[in-house]
Amino acid sequence: MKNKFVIRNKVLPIFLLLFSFFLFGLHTSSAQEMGIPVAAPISSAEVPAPPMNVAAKDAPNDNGHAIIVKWKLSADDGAGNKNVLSYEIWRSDNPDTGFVLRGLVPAGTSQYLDRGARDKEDKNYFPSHKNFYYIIRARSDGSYSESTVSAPAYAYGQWIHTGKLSILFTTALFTFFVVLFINWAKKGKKLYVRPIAGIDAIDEAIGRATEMGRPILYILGLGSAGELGTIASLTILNRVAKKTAEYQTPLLVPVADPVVLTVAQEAVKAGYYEAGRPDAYKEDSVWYITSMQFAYVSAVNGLMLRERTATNIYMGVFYAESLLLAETGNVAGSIQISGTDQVAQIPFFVAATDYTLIGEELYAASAYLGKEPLLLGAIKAQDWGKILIMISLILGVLAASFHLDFIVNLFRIKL
Amino acid sequence: MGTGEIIWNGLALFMTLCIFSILYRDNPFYRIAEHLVVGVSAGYFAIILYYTSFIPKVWVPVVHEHKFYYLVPTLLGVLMWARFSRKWSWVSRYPIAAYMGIGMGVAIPVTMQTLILVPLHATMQPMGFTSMALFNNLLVAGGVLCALVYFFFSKEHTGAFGGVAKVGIWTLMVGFGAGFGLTVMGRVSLLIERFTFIRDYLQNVLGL
Amino acid sequence: MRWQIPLLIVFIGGVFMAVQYFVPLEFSERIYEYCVDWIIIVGVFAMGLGLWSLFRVSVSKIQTKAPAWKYNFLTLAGLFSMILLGLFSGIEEGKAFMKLFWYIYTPIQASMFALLAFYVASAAYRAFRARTLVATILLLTAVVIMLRLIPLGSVSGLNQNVASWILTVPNMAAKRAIAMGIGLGGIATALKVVLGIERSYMGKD
Amino acid sequence: MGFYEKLMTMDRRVVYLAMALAVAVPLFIPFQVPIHTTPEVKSVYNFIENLKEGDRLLIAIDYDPNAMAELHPMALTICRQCFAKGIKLFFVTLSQNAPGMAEQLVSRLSKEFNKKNGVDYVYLGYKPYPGLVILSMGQNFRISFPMDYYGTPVDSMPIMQGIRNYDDMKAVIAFEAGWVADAWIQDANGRYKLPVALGLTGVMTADYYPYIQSKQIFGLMGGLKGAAEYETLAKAKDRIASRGMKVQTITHIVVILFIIVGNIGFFMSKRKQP
Repeated sequence: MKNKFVIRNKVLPIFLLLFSFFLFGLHTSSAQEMGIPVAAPISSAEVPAPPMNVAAKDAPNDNGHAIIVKWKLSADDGAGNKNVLSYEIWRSDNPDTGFVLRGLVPAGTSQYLDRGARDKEDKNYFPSHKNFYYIIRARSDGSYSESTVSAPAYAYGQWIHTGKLSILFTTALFTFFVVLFINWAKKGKKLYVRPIAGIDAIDEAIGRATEMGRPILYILGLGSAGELGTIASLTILNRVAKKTAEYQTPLLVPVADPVVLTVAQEAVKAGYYEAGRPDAYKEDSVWYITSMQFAYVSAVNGLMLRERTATNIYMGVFYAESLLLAETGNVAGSIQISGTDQVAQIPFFVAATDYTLIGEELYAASAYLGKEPLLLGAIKAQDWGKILIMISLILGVLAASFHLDFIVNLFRIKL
Repeated sequence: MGTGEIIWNGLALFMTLCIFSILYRDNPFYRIAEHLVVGVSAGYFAIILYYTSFIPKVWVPVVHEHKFYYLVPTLLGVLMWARFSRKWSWVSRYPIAAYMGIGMGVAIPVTMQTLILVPLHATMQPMGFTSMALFNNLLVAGGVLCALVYFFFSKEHTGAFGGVAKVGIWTLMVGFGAGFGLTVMGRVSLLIERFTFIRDYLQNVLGL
Repeated sequence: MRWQIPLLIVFIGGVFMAVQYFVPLEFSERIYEYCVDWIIIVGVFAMGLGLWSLFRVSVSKIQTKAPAWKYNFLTLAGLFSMILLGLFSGIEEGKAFMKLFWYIYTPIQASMFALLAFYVASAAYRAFRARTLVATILLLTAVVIMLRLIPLGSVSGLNQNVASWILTVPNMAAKRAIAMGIGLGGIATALKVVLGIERSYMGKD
Repeated sequence: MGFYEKLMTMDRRVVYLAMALAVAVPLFIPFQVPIHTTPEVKSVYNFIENLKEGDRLLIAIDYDPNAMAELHPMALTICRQCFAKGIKLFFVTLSQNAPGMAEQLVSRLSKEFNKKNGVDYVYLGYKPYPGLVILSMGQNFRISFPMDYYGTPVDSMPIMQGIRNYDDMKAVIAFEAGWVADAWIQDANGRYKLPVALGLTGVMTADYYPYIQSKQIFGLMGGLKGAAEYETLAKAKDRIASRGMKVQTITHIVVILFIIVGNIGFFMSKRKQP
């Protein structure tokens, strides 16, 4: 619902845990217990041809607790007698004895990732650096055949994930651009930045609120403090606070996350400092309501209607509440400026607020508002990033059209 | 429905009507629901956080499992409370710095992957003029290019460049219109659900 | 102490976590999990600050008799009853804690969400005017997509094709371009934080 | 203020009231709205219509209760059409959370049509690992389902006499809320050439259109809309989906009307003041 960052990191381990339980169940229970009848006595089936060329090797790009097994399909799988139903993967640390069932895959599959847990206490513990042997069984309805024992293989961890090399390379390149252009900016190079409608509107809107003697409402959205949209919004909040401190316009910042509460307080305080009015900063101008999406929105909506805020600024990470806020602000007669990095919510902000910073414009605004050369350097880097994307895209589309798949594959991520 | 259920569901119905009353204007009923739900939800969230995060991440590792390296983040957490004091409030920068550093570090490669490389790779499709599918691939790639031009900040949008940027903003607007139009159905479904709840309650309790 | 060390923590944390993503080794995994727990734990303690903030603002509204101040008693009552019930009577299904959640929070949440059906209509009415070419494109696309659900005889088939073309071609292009822009802006922002250039979240002394 | 200005600046509460009525009135007052039917739904309907009494169909109820609102109406309508025509139905479910829900559906229908378990239909129940179950059923239903959901050995049932595998089925109609749809396409159709038709949740629908073009599925019903189309084709009595769709249709008309009215006001008032 909200707080995507934290939730993701909370849910992921749980999911992985559950998933390992699932795998564990798959590996240790016999096929019969799993409800897959192994040998229901229906017909006297012919014994299928055995799978061939079983080869085991360490699974790449992992933490060293998995082996990948490949084999050649049985001659009766999809051809011949066509009676192969499934393959069973059996493993032992001794080539002659002690094989246990590790997994089961449907016919037509010729590889299996035998992954285990990394903790010794785990029942499904898969030791690293220990040799294992594999046998593959081809099952038909009522009968089976076995491959020969594979050569030994052991699992070990890798230092670098080769499937993520494209991410590593592009991230490094872009980091280089950012550092380069920030240094450029430090040396005093003039950088042009085109006008962005929503940004100029912020200044006007603050002026309007001052004339009307009514407060400005600043909403940081539902993102956690670790989300990029929230960070961009904090910078904008800092600039807005500086302006409101200069004009002595009240600023209301209700937030939906306790960590965001602290960083927003700091950003506002810093704004008042920069304006030379630290004494005018009131800690309660930034306050926490609740972290639950719709309860938060109901309170903010009530606030808008009662305080008749002159200007509402929505910047950051927004979900379904975007339109609830924007429509209520409209009823209250406020000027509204919005910006979000949530693609699905941009349409509602575009429709219901006066100015919208679309996607990347939100980040540009955070750099642009201060006109600090250091921050502007990053905008230049972003533009170079776009040029690179466009060149890659043109190359990629041409390569795909002429079936030069190796170029397209440069951009592929294999997880 | 039993008596208990009638009362509880009656409360739910009352809350529903309180919220809907905002459509007319701000009024005491809406304020009741609004203020009540703020308290209830904040309390709920705090308690859930206590049971799902504090207990398994702080209490159990430190007290039961004796993983004392969990005292480091716990100490950082406690430092957040330095904010209660004006003098020591700067100490809370330490936990915030750790929070930000970790958060940003995790975000950088993941953002590069999911927001840039995945859509970029997905757009690299064969194009051509011989079939509708191939032509559409070309249009998608072209649309992406034009929209990216719109996002250029360090060059004025004039001349041919401005023309391309204009096509870009048209593409974006088509996307926004589609997003808006698609959403209406889901929102109406939610309203149907609420109305059905009201109707069922009235039918069950009042025999309407 | 006040600046250098926190900025150093941000830098080290950022670089380490970014690099960690590319190292699948077991210890890298374990450190990642440990660090994610840091974020969760800091968040738990921050919740104390959040509750204090909510409490203080509610109380001060009552003290200063701000507009609608009386209702703040409800906020405090809701807050304290949930916390006390949660701590002392348990949070299992059927307990008063969950009853309050199901019969106060849930209907309000569902109703707030359902308000969107009204707001979608009023926003469409107010905003979708063919003032400019751009606004007209927005309006026409929205209408074409909405017409999918309206039976128009033989026109429906054509409209269906146009709608699915819009969704799979220009809509897809727009979504991807926005995502890429957001990606670049977001990474640049994160880098600025890690490099200590962007630090407004840390305040000023 | 002139008439056209008024059209432009109607009170928002007029819009709210119109929406509230558009949702509430159809909930209480029955009436019908014509529904446009698409070829991918029609082909499922025609396929079933052209079956003869005693023909056999496999019905897969693979969604869990979360997707009930979208997929139940569809499943009900199709099963009713089949029972009314005297088609023998073989129910399976490959979703862990579905068996109870599917059982309710089956027993409700059997009561409605006075059909006998083991004679007119059989509910085989649930087995895990959808991919394996689908493949094994291509060999013999008994591999995965030696007994039905209620524990009766299938060989003791009249309906199972002489039934071995997909060759004895005319097609499978699979109601899906997830990836099992792919398993039916790849394994049942790909390996065993069983004709497949899918009933899907709304969000999934767009992704499966390509399979119609490649003839891997012969029909596709998407979400509430697909269900409403089917109810129209089958002239169903109990039209749950159509009722929901009716509200959707009316609300969408209301929204579009407001947009039109607003624009009429905008253009006419602009014309008056040059």
